[in-house]
Amino acid sequence: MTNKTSILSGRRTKSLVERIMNIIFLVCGLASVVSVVFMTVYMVVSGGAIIAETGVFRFLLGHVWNPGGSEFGILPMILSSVLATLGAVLIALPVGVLIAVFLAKLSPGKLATAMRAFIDLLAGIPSVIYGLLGALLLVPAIFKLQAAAGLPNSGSLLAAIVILVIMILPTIISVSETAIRSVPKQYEEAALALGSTRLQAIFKVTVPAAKSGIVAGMVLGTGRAIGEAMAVMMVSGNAAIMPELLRPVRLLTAAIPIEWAYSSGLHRQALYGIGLVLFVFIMVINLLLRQVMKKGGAQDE
Amino acid sequence: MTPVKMHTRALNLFYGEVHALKGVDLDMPEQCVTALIGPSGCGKSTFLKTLNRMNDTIASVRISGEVVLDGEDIYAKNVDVTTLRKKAGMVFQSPNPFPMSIYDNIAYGPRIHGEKKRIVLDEIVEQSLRDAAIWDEVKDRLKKPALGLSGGQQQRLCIARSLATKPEVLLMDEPTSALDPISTSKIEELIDELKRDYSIVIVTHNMQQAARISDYTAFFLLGEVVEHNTTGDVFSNPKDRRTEDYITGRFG
Amino acid sequence: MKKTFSLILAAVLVAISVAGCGTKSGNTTPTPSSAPTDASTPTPTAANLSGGVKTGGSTSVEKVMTALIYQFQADNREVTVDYEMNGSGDGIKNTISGLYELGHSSRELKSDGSEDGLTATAYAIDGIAVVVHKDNSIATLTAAQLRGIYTGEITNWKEVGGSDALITVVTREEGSGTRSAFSELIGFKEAEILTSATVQDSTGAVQTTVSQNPNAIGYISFSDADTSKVNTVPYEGVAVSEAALKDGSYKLKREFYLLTKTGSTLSPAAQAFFDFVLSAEGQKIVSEKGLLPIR
Amino acid sequence: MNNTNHGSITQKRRRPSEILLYGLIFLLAAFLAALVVFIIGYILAKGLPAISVQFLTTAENPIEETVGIFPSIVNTLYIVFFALIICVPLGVGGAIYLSEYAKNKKIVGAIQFASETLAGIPSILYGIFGFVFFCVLLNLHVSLLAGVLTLTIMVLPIMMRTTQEALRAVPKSYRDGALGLGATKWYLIRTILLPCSLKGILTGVILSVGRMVSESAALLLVAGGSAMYMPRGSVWEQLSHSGSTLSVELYRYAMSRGDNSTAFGIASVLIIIVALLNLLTRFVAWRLNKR
Repeated sequence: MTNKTSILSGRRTKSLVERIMNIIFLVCGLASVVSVVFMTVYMVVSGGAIIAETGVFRFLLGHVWNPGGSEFGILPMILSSVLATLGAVLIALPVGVLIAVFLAKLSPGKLATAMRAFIDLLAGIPSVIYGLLGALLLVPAIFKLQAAAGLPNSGSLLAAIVILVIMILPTIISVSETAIRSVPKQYEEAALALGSTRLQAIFKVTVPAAKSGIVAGMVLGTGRAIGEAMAVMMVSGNAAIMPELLRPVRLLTAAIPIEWAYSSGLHRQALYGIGLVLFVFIMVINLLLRQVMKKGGAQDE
Repeated sequence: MTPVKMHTRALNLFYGEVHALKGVDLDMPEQCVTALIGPSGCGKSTFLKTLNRMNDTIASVRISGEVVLDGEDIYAKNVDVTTLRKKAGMVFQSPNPFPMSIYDNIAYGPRIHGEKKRIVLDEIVEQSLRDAAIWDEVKDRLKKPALGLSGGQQQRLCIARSLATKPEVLLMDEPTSALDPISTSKIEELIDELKRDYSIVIVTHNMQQAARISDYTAFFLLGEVVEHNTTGDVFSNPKDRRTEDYITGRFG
Repeated sequence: MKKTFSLILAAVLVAISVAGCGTKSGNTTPTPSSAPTDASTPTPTAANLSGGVKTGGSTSVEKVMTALIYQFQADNREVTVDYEMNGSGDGIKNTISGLYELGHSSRELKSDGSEDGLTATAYAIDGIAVVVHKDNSIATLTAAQLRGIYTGEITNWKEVGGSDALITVVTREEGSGTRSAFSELIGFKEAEILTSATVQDSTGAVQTTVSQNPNAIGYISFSDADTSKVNTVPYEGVAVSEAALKDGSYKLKREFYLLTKTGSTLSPAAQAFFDFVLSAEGQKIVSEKGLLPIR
Repeated sequence: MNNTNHGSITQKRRRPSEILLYGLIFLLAAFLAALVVFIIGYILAKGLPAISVQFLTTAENPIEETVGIFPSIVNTLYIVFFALIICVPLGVGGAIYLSEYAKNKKIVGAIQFASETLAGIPSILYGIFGFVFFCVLLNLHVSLLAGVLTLTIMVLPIMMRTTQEALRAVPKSYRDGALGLGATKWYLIRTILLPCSLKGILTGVILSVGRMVSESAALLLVAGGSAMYMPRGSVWEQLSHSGSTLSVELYRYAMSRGDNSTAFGIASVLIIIVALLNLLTRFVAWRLNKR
């Protein structure tokens, strides 16, 4: 005779442990939310002071950055950051996608894995090293261009763009390659069966089908390019003037560490203000990424 | 005997060590449906894929012997594979429309072969969809994504897509095995009409289908053609005992 | 699987503990012998001092200050002097707040009231050297010429007797002590500095930039000048050197200061370090590091 | 398209644009490969000579002007180790909550959005936030501890993402099996989910370490730079000092002190560390799908 065991929960301790664990994990989960909330609050609080002081428009659109004379205009820096990021992404995206196609479709297995390992290494290298190499090799190389253009030799927007391209290529390549690899094989087969050449099949069917993945890679690359500070500071010359390709420029990100050590009072708050402007830029890009992923996702279903 | 559109002589194929096709000699007459039947793994799909060299995309494949289309050996050095595949269109087992609109799916073939003019493309798209007997169901949503269509509609779309490249041969790899009975019968009626204009080679598991729509049938077993004759003869009085066992369902 | 995770954790733990306490007993490097040449006895230290002295501030005093601290700690095994190198702004703020007992600064205190409550005691005089690329053999530059260059009026080396090439002006960032001293001595307002000048955030960075750019000109603290990398340019005909600084013929100089909170008394260890800096041995290290001792 | 005379299949249609595209692709791939080899080769060529026992195990001696980066190695180890102690439980816990406990959509959405946002924020902004919050508000001052806390938030998303992926890779049948036998959720997590996803968590740890070792912008602001002392005093005392990690020290040697050979020496050490971490990740991933 089987003894029927009651299914009503006898032991109270078991449910207590469960509830505690539930709370613990909830707290862990909320850690990230709390961090973002605190970060947003403190970025706004610390950065807002200067913006309130100098007025949003004068701060964002002012041409002159002269903390000594309490003139805090960061338009040149905003434009420099935008141009540097745009320049880097416009170069890195096509190059990245072409190399991603090479890795995903055209290269023999062993070569692809070797290159992928190297590209991972490129992604892992600290940005300071890029700054060092840029300052020693890239900037002097650009002197000739500057001399030809009748400009003094110095760090430049071009140097910043080249460094940013090298830094965001790994991100764009790896995300694009994953996207290309995840496109179902039979699309390409169908294209081949219709008589398209290998490249036609890849660039007319597979790559367009991987569009949302590639766009996500682009947005991630843009985020990284806008956020880079150290390497850019070491190669761009850090002159707070309106950006020109072969002249020294100061990007928003570089403006913070360059004056940090010796800034105090209003000047330090101005650096917080720059941080806040960057923070808003990044949040916009993140929202953009989420839209792209959502839209991209829907299209693939 | 009707003229032969494609034939193979002493065709052997190796996947690495596996000897998938063993000395296959097969004639495929013009404007007829040749059905390839046989147990799974007998090499009928592999054979079909040699006819438009789709096997080339597989790394470890070695092919010997002759495959001739309109008198030309398709494995000759100077053959342009893209023209070959344009001439011998293929429809796959599971429908694989591109993740594009219905219009772009059909227009894909002509576009890659150089056709750019809009009015010509519109005409080709309409004609191909009519030929694939799906025009009425999609004519007012050509811009919608093709992935929104049902399984049967998608397969007919893929057929229309092949027709748009103006092939002369249609290679069909179990086109209806992933479809419901109603869609299957629609495809079979379509094949019946298409054979007036195209030479069709179809791989199928479904012997009733082979009997219904094919003029000739070849029975494959372990990479060899055991018997090849008119469909009537193969099904009513098979010469080889193995064919008889297969079509009466005793094995395989 | 669990094994690998705990293995890695254990390895890291061991590394920390070894590093953490293993070298607790002060420096493993051999105690530095006092300067080999003269055998002056080390300054008599008060009753065996102990405890920590918190200091922090300007990075441009780093070279001399790290040497002074190193020697002081060698003489007083039990005393540790912390030197937080996070800029003079940080140094001034934390000395006022009392976090640091001693602050380091490479410029005079501002008179705008924001830095009241501090007294600055100079302990070394540092020359400011105008530097150019090794290949640039410019003979000398006057104050007026330097003013012209740094405000962008003079743009080509040939206008000051150099070769025909556009001048790349390199300057320090806003707030730097060296920059405010330089612009004051040469006689132009910092706001007038050429806006398209290359800005670097430290003496070494200016020197590195100038050493790689044949047309560049910069200014750095004399104690950091490395003549194997750059040429120093005589100012108003006077080449920069310790002697010229001492006899006052080389005008570009500024002082390094130790900042203390006015009215508050330093801890014995801090006071001992303060005195050490101004002591004969301290001043000897100051001159060894290329600066002019205050005494 | 003329349908009548079909033309023989032997016409070779050589498209010039295709050849150009093939050429461009191979050229770019070759260029990138060459660039990577050059970057790493140049750094190691310039840096390895600088590395010696003294370089790795002693502090800098300003009197005899010898160079040693041992203090910054210790600072790096401190920051990485203590940051992991905080962020691994938080990250793993958060991921477990998301995949096992979370019911109402809003909380899940909030956590997911927060994690993605944290992942997208550049390190210089972590520097500002870390300084304003940890150094000033919490009165930790510029110190290794502030560095630890700042990096903890920075790598939290990495831990959460990798743990989530690892949990997702655990077959649903395991969960159903355990729950089917009447196991409680925590029991299921402790006995099945965690052991199964350990490798994924380990990958997350390695990725986080890689990210922290290369970090410089934030640490420059939050942990400052004075790595010249041999570590002394209790662990807590060491944490309350400011100190520069390898990357920050690399920046200071490269720029503030203009001593390139030491800078390249540190760069080589960093590259070797990053390469080892990459190998470790590949090894773990390889072991993962070998099972």
